[in-house]
Amino acid sequence: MADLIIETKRISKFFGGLTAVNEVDLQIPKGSIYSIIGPNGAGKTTLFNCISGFYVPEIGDILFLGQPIQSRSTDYIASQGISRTYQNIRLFSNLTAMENILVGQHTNLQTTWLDAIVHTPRYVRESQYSHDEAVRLLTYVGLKGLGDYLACNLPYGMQRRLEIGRALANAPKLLLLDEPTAGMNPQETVDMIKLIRMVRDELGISIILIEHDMKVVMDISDRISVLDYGTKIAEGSPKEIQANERVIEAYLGPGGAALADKYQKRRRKHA
Amino acid sequence: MKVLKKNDRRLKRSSVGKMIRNLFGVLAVLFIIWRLYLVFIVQNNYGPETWTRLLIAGLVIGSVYALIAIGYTLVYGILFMINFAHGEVMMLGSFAGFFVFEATNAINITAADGSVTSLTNAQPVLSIILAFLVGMTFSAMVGFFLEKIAYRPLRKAPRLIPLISAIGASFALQNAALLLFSPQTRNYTNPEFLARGAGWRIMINETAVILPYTGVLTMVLSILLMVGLLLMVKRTRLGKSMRAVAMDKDTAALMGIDVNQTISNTFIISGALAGAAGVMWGLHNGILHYFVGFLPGIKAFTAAVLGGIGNVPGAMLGGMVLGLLEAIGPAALDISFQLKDVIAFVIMIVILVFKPSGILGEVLSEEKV
Amino acid sequence: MNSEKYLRNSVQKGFIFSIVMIFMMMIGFHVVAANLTSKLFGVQVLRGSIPEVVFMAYVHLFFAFIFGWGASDKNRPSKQRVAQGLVTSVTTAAIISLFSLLLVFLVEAQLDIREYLTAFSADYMRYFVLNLGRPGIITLFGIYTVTGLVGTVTALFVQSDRVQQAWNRAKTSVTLFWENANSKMPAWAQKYGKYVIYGGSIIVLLILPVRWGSYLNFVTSVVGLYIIAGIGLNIMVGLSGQLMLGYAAFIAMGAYSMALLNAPTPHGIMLGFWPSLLVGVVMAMIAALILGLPIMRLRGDYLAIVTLGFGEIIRILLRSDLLVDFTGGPRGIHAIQGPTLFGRPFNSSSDFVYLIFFFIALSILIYQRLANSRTGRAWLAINEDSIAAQATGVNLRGYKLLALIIGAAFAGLVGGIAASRNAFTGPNDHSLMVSINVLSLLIVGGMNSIPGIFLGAFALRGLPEILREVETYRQLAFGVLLIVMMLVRPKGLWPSSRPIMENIDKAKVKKAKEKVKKTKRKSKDG
Amino acid sequence: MKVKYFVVFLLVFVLALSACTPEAETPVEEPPAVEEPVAEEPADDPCAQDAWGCAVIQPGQTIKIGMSSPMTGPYADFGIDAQNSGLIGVADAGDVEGFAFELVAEDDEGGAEGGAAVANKLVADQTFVALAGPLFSGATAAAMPIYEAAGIPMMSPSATAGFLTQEGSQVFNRLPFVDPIQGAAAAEFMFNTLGVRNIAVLHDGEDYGRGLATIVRDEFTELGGTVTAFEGITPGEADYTPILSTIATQSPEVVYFGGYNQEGAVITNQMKAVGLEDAVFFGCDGTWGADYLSQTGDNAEGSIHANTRAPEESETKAAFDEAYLAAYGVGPVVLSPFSYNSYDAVTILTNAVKAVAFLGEDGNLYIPRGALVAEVRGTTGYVGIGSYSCDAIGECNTEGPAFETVVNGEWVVLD
Repeated sequence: MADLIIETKRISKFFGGLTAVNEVDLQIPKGSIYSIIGPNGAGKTTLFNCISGFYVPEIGDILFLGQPIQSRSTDYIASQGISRTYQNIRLFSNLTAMENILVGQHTNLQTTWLDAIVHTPRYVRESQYSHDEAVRLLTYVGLKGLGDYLACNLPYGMQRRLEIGRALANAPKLLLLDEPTAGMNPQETVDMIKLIRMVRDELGISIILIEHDMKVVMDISDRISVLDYGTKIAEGSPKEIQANERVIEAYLGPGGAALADKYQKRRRKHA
Repeated sequence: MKVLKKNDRRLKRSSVGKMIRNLFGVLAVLFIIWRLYLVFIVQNNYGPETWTRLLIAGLVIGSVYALIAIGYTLVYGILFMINFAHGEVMMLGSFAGFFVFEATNAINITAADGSVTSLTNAQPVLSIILAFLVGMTFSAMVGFFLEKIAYRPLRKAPRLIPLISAIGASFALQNAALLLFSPQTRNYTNPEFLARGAGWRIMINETAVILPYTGVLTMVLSILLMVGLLLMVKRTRLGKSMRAVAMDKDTAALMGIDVNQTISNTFIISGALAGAAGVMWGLHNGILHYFVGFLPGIKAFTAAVLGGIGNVPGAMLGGMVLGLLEAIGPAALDISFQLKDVIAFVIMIVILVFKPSGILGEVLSEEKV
Repeated sequence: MNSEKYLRNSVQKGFIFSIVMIFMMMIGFHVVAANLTSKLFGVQVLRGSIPEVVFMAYVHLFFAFIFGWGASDKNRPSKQRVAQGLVTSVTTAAIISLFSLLLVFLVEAQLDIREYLTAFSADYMRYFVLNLGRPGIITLFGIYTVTGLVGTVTALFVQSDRVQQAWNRAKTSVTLFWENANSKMPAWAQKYGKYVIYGGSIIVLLILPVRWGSYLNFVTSVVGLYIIAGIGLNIMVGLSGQLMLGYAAFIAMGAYSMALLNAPTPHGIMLGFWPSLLVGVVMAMIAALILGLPIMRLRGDYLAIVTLGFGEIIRILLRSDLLVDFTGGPRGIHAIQGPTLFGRPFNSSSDFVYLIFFFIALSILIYQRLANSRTGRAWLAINEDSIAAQATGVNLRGYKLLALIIGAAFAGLVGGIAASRNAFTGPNDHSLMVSINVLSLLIVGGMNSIPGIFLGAFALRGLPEILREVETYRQLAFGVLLIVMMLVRPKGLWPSSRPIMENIDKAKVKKAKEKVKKTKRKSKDG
Repeated sequence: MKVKYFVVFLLVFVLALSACTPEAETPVEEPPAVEEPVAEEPADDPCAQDAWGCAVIQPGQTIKIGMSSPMTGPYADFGIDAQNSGLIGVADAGDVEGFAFELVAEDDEGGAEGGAAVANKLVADQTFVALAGPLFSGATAAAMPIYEAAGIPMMSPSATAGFLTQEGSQVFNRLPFVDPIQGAAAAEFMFNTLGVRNIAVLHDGEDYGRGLATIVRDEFTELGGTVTAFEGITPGEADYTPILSTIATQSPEVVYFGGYNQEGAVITNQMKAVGLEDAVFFGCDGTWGADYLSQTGDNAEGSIHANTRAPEESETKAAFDEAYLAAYGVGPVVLSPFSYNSYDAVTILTNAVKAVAFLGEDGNLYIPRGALVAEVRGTTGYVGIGSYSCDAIGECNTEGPAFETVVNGEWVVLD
């Protein structure tokens, strides 16, 4: 068990009569890049919201490093080391990029408002440290020199990177990425994949990924889970998932497997 | 990257908040029960006739609040702004009605038997209808121009900006009325059959309780107006476009709805309702001066929030609840009448603490992630 | 088609101008305007009396000129603009003449309608048509048409390309000269120049309160107290984004702590200024805590109305029979003692100005340090997006509460000082209007910007004092100015800007900028 | 860079402020430049002996009589009425040695902050010699020390709070009878003359009304009567039936109200509807006035109010009534009950100025401030609309009120 970064035990979340997440079990090993895919409305983002504490699942437990976190507040969960990004970017848009990162460091810093007013030595030391760290992080996500831009003035791809930077500022153990490449052009996507790999390899942060771009998913995932109507319908390595008929049916409807086959053939012919 | 030491001191803070909230609520409810027990069981000072009187007063003032509150709520529903000047719109409507009655009073009509009466008394229904029409039209116009001049250019601005503009408009309208009409207190001259203080006498406990005509008129008329408004919002094209604009302006515009026109219409409607409330105010209470809109304005805003701002039935309910609280609250809880606003505000706070979106307000989805 | 439209607009404008004019006449503003004009010409007029008729003519000319100036659209060809000016002027003139006709009729028929419209005295109506009677109508028509046209033509000339270019050239040469002078200054001057300016301004600020009279000291200290209050409220509204309409309640906490502890009646505790001030600050903070705990779930306008209710509750309680023995009731508490510093009592009006200057400086220091700390950024994050802030580990309730408490501390400070300086406090000093004024100054000046708060406090409190000249019109003028300021500068007089933090040199900024541009272009193409 | 602009702005602001009121350049604490001409004058010169020195009015300047009253906000009618009356007073005063009077009415919003602001503004003007006001006690309390320091005699037409004259102020005087006198008289009148034993006491929660009501309650209880209810109302509202309904259950014979005419009128109108048909409305000098009559109509019949003992229908009063109506289109005492007091206050002040002012050899008018203060305090046997004599602490009306009732829409003095 010790090598699991996070584990969900049969968690369910209902909205009125709708079952958004239905008894989902996930076991995610430390240091892995784990993808969750599924058609629109499959409950992927709801699952993320349960993990990060926005929603409390009605049934089931979420264990982060063996500790139950399912009924804890969002900020507590964040302080434990889970960071996330959002499907539609949620930066603090009227703050500068630098400030966004500094806010991200929130749980890592200890000085209080009294320290700030008095400028205690502790505060001075810490603010110098956090400043240096923030500049380092900006460089890390490729935004060097853009720190004084308002977040809303940055181009889309950079906003995505900044959001990841903000999430990393927390020094997380687990990073939840909600469609990090949505709306990006091919070049930006490639850069993003590089960044995600780098985060895992260099910083040793486990990553859970929601993604619609199958190329990305198949490219970087260690393991993949597939959700459909809130239920996990498959789990496995990218290869296994590609071959799984239920998955293809979930995406393309009944008989989808045959359809996909035909399509693949035709494409080969054209090529 | 070096991982700093984690902060493990945070325990279940949210539950502490919940505990405090519940404690607060239980204390409030216990206090109310205790006072009610004292008043109704121990002291029992007031007979049913007194309670009936209080109820009547509460219903009348509540229905005026409700009408004004609807104006706040309509505008809020569409623009998400507090139209702080709404009370002043009501005051101006009241003045317009006052001038109508002054005019009809000045016109003398000689009846067939040679007696001379003023037009107000010769044609009371006509003059009342005229007063309402003029009052509503004038208020509607004020509302329309207010939006056009002070709010429309600010539609894209952050939400506090139109609020300040509205506060400015409130100042300006109030003082314009002060300078135009002088600070003198005016009196509505009602038609004789609607004289203030006159009414049906109901015998309760061998005491006559007067159900004033003007009060009944106020209640009935405001309920009619409110029902009419509800039907309009639900049924008509205009109502539908109002709801559409309230949901999403851009999409509504794409669907071919003239957003500007709809917003103007909303202000016209809310102004007209305020004007009606103003004339009722004048008919029932009689007195009128430039400052008369300020207090009802604040109260109606409170009522709108209490009922769930943006929600039309909520505004009606909120207005009624506030009116009744003000009238009955002090007597029922045996607290000085000086503190009736304190009672109303405290109960409002208690309600909002437990229903953060008002009595009928939709629960704003906490997380729209 | 097009031509019809722009002329129709002009007719509309004419209507609006004349309605403005008639409204001003109906509230009796023209006498005040003529009065001010006569003062401008150095002719003193007794208050409440009507100045010479020539000044009325000046007022008419002035307004006609302004109307003409504003009559035409800037971006139309000049011929159309002249036509617009003509149409607007004639419309305005015609309507005003019609109105004057009515006035003349009223005067001649000796009808007194002051019962309803208080300004319509016969003298004033005659005065409006320049004491000329019926011929005055024609004169007014002439004035408005001709002067309006002159106004349009003047506007045309001033806004013409040539004049604008000349103006721009002049502006650039001035800035160039300034920069040149700057760069030619010796190195030490460039380096220490700003300290010289700071030092100079501090010295000026230190000398002035002694030099100017008690009235200006009074205005300055009122403005100063509002600045501190604005800074405090900014922590609540500007930083943490909680709309607070009951700020006066916290001010009342400070004021009443000062009053109850440091006045001979009703309790005669006489604790002294400084301890009382401290108690006031702490009381305000406790009040904020008590208010904040149950209502942290509320947002936006619900929070606003609850805080408004809280402010009213405090005010009503302060004046109620319930607490009359404790708070002095509606009478308030007077003879509150002033501070002593090192045994020296504060007795001149300038002493308080120094005290307030000191506290302004302290407030700014605290505010700046908070705003640029972890705490301040957490507040801003809550303000921007509370959900995302929470997910980055910000304890929402804790920080919102903290903002309320710290903001309230400033209010307690303001209340304490104000009570001591006025030597009086009463429930009516803490009405809803105070809360609204502080909020307005914040937004008028520009949120999260210290210079903005200065400007706002001056505009909100200093301006009405200066507007005393126009007496009863000042609240109206104030309301109109509030609207106009919001329309013209919705971000405030001095909008805030984010601090530069990455501290990179200029070349790198340039490079980065290009990069941003490139990416933006790319994503546009894609 | 921005900071630099900001500093520049601050300087401009400071300069603008100093430019706005050039008169204020000389601090008022130190006696103005009067000293020098004084030195040349003989030793018995009043200016040199005067504690506050002289006000020097140069030819072309006017003698400024100040007024401090709420002219905006909920009590604007009081301030505007006082200004209107004061203007007539100033016009009637004529001139002194060719120097005209001018009324400078300032808006104090009725509160302490405004009262102090107005005081500071006014005393900065060298030609300002006396103040008719402030109207409200709150503003008076805050402003008194400022006028005291500058040696400005005050004559308030309406500030009635008892403590104002109790603190040894040299400059403060007032025309209205004070609350203790009126309250005691009203209680006595109710108990002995009307012979009632049960009364309900209401007040508007303001300084004036509450203070008066408290005194009436205490005095009436002392006389042996019963006060069935003592309640405050919220001023500015239009519906007081709830509170009246609860009071009616005790069936008091008299409803005493301490407050102003607007609320008084509403209460009078609504008493009939809630079971207080038989109770008498008993008001105070705040509810007395033409406005009350026009708002209550028939309901006012039989109600009792307090008013200054006026010389009945004097010539001055008739002339004032006429002038007021002609100038403002409405009669006096419509906007507020204090029209007559405001006129008298201004007239007393101008009379005092006339008594002490003297023309210097240089053509300037000298008004010794200390002498003026003493002259106002020493007012005896003034007869204007009312008749006043001030006592040692500045109470100019110690006679007590006359009680008047309404008969057929007219005020009739009761004995």
